[in-house]
Amino acid sequence: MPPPLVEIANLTRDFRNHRFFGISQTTRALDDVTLQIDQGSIFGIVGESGSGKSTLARLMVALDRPTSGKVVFDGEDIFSLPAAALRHHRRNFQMVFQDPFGSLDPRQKVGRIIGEPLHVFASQSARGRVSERVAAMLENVGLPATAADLYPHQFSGGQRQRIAMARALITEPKLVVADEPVSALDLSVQAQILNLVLDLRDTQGVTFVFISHNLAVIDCIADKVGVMHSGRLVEVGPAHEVFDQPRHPYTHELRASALSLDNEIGANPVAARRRQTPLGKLTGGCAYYAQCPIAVARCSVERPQLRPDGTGRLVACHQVASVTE
Amino acid sequence: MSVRPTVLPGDKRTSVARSSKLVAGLVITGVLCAIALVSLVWTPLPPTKIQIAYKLTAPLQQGLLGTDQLGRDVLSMVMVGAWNSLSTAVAAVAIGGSLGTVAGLFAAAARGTPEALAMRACDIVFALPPILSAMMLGAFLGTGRWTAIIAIAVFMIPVFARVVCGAARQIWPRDYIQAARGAGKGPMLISIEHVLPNISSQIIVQVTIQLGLAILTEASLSFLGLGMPPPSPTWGRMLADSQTYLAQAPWLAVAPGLAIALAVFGLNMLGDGLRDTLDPRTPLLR
Amino acid sequence: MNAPLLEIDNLSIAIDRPGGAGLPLLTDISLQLGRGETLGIVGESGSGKSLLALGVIGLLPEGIGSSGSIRLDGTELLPLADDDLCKVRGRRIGMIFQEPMTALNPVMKVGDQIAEGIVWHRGVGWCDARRDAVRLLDQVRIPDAAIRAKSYPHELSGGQRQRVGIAIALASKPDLLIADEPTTALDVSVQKEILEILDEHVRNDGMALMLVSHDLGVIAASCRRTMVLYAGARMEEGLTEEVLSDPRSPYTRGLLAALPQRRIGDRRLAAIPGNVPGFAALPPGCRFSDRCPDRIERCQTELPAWRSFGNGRGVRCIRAETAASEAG
Amino acid sequence: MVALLLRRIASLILTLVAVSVLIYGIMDLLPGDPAAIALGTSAAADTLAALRQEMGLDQPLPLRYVHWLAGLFSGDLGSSYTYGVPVAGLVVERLSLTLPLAALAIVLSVLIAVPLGVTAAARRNGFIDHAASIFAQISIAVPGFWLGLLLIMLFAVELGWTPAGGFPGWQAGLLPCFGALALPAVALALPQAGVLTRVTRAAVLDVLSEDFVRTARAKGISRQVALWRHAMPNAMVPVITILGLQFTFLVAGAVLVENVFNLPGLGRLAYQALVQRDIVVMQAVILVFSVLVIVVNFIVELAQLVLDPRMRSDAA
Repeated sequence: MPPPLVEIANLTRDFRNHRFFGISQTTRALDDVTLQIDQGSIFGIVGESGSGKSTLARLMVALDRPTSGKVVFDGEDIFSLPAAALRHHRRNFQMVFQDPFGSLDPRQKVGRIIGEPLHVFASQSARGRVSERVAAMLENVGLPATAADLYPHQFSGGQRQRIAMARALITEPKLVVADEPVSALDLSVQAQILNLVLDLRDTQGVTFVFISHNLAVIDCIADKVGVMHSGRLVEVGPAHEVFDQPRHPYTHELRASALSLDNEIGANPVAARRRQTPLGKLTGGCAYYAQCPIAVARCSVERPQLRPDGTGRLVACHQVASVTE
Repeated sequence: MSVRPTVLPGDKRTSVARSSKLVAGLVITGVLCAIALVSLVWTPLPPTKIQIAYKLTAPLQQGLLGTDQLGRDVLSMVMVGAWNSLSTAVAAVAIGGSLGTVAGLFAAAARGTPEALAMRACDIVFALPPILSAMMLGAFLGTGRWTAIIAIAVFMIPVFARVVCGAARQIWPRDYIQAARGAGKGPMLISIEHVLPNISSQIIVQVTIQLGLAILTEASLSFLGLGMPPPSPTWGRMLADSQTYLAQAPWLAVAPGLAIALAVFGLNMLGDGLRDTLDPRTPLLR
Repeated sequence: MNAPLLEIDNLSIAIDRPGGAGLPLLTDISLQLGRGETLGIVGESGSGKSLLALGVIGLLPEGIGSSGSIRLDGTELLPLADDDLCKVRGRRIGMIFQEPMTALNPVMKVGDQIAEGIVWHRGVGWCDARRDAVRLLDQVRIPDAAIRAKSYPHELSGGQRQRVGIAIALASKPDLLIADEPTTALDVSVQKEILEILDEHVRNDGMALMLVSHDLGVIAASCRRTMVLYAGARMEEGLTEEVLSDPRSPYTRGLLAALPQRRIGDRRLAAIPGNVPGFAALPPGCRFSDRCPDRIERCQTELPAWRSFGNGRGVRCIRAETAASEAG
Repeated sequence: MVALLLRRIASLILTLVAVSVLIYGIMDLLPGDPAAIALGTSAAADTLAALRQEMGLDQPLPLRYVHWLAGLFSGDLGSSYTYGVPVAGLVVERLSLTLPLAALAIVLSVLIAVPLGVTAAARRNGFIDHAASIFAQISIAVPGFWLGLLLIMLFAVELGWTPAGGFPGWQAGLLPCFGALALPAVALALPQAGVLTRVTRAAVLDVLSEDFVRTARAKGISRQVALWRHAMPNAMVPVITILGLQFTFLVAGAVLVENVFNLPGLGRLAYQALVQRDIVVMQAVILVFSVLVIVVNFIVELAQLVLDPRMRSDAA
């Protein structure tokens, strides 16, 4: 078995809001995340707002620096690289953003946008062929080569997301991290982009990390999935298994709240569940404690670690762990 | 989906108002610039030519705008004043604007403490009205065109730094900036290639508005005797001189004042028109 | 049978243009909604679904006008002056908006924002109204309602703010509740509870609900009937169950097929080709004709008429007409 | 809340100190010897040395600054060469004219601008909107000191209703004093009113397009009530911010207008000090003006805290 493409170890990111005077507060956006991503796979990350999934995405492509922990990409610890080496390394991992209207510079033509990474990464001799490579890449993502001479505002949301995909792929990266790439798109266009991701994985052999709040999307596209809650990974495993038989109570809740076409409101109300407003930051203990239906006293003081549950899955829950012990 | 159309086709009334502002601004400013340039090679009479015999003659009896207490031709003086006023304003805005823009871009790119410090510094310089800093400078450097230019430019730096920093801060979190970072570009290159083009409309608008303000300030300074030294005429000094003859020769107070007001008015209209055309975000009312 | 609570006939919404016809955003909408009924309006961006909601309550943006007929309990709403509409809004029709972050006044306590409508419509004092507001907050399941009523919006989470939005809409017990994408900005775990709260009030108070959403799951979960809009025109209408299980419009079929779902093997999703058209660049003929897999030549030349099958079921498709006439 | 206030006050003090250093530093570092400037070019060397010692110019800069600052706290701003009196008394006397003048101008500009701006926004593209826009454009373009000249020409020279300038002093009674301040206040206020009208209109328009105004309207609230109860409190935040920023220009305007109307205020004092090369007075006047600007902006910050609860919670 080949080694994993990305190995994330104990990754933590704190955000401190700086003040000119006085005390600064710290928010932990990402909390001790350890994760491996296999070559050629589509790894889905699912979670709600504030779960830290976007922070994780930005760290994976080194758009941000962690407070502690490391990201080993293809055998190299990217945050210990000197600045110039990291810059050169960036060609191997690229990102696709959520908002198709904010991720393309409105003042530049599409050809220049897609070619931008080449201007930094390509050698002097290869630069002459930038326009050819841009044209080829446009074709790859299903747009005509003439699109290069237009401005982003002349395209619809789905087309812009194709352009963003082309920009990410032009350096022939090994990894593309896509942060909610279909959330801003209409349903009828969403499927086109999901198919494009699948095609690109198959034809170019790119590894994808695909982030979404939508379980159905992840279920549709991902091989493996990581479920995030409050900056932590709570469950990792093959996508279909995780969604068919969630082991962590939070995954269970997500699964239960997703509305499919045969759901009916009022059939099994959520109201009965214990619900409290989160009381600030819990110091120890499980972050899901306050909402968890199966919590015990131990959960409020001891933080559950992510560990194998014996069925090839990783779960961070005392109650689940105790089943297998 | 929220209903917030930004620009709707057929919203004719506003688009006419927009372009009419722009046209008015362009025409007034253009005429002013033309007059200033013409004055370099031709004026009806030399602006410094003293003709005591014709002193304080009403408009149309001697020259288009009459003569002053020394019999100088007011029209010629207003024309040369246009050049003096415009050139000072342009120089001051060019210096202050470019320094301020660089400072603002830098502050927005650096974030954190450098940004906070830069903005604090702006607050402090901002607390000194340009007239007072010109007085301070004038007391030591002596009065003259450069005193006025430097005093105005010093005031322009924080103005531009703030506007540019504020606008650039809105751009920095955008995803296309993140994408450029992902493409391996550093903050300098990003500031020049992505941030600057995307805030250029705000800067252009600010330049026109600040040009108007600089003309006003220049006039104020020369009104107080802190501008260009005599005999070269300035609008401000012409007004200061007219104070003595308000009863006998009111036209002396009217012509230069009107010139200042028109110049500022034209530049403001131009700024408004540019703002409306360059970034048409005017929301529709519910 | 009683007259329906809300009756819309041939409603068009268009951008006003000086001289001549406006630029249409939404055309030929007719629907009926009885007390206690739930109707889902589903569509993608540019379908005009939010405009329809705003049109009913008379809050279209300036420069956008409507024509046709909207009757509430037999009263025509469109010709009413704003002052008279003010007596309808809030009291007879309540509305919930999409963005809980911006829909509340940031400098006013949430309790006061709920009480405001009560004071306005019932003429009670602010004290009594504030007590009512606390009761309403409790009804929308906000814990410690009495304390929360004194909070400012920024002190609440997105889900809580949306509950406040619901409380505002429910304050005067309206007959008709319009919810415009009430859960789109919220997390899934909160979404279900918000829909439950809505459902509870519709059931208990006999309110009619018009729920606008782009999400078929939300509509399926909370609405008995559904209308599908595309590019400013209705494409299909009927009982939600029937529309979803037996779609007659190729557009509805395409939407259902495009729903992300688990793939078997290497299969791809059945995507609808092309892009959602803007209102200014509609294809000639049927609005879906440029993307429709079943189109025939006639689809690109004439706009198909609305065809009603009775029992509230209807569709706009030439093929459906021919299929029906061949069968009959 | 308390922590936030303390932080703002600390920031205020730091800004004040920085400004005092700046002013003292510039005055000191600029080329030219204050003693030589005061005495003129023909002064004898020993007279110069004596004056330098008297002025403390032979001490090192930081020490002189500390002395000066210590003097400030005991109300000692030094004494004027030309008037031969303590500067502090002079400044206070002049402030008694300039402060009421500035206050009058602010009140006047707010009274004109806010109703005009709000009405213009509420009836967008209506007659009042167009009139307000023309008024704003013109009054921004017209320099205050020229407006002063025109007002003198009209009301003093032609009509003879008001004096052409000068100030009777507060002991002459309120009425003549306000009579003397009326025209200068108008000349100061009008350009400010133009700016404020535009800002008010834009702010109200911005807020009116916010979702929460629509929410209020969906409750059944009338247009008028939505405007005053929901839009106005939110629109006032940017308006008072601009009011604070514009104070700098008001000060600059005061220097000119006081000269036009020959009013013995702080602005006139600054001009006289310049003409007479009275460095100590200049330093004091500029310092007082700057402190005024800073304090006014501090008050504006406090007003924002009162108006906007989001800014208050910043401390929590």
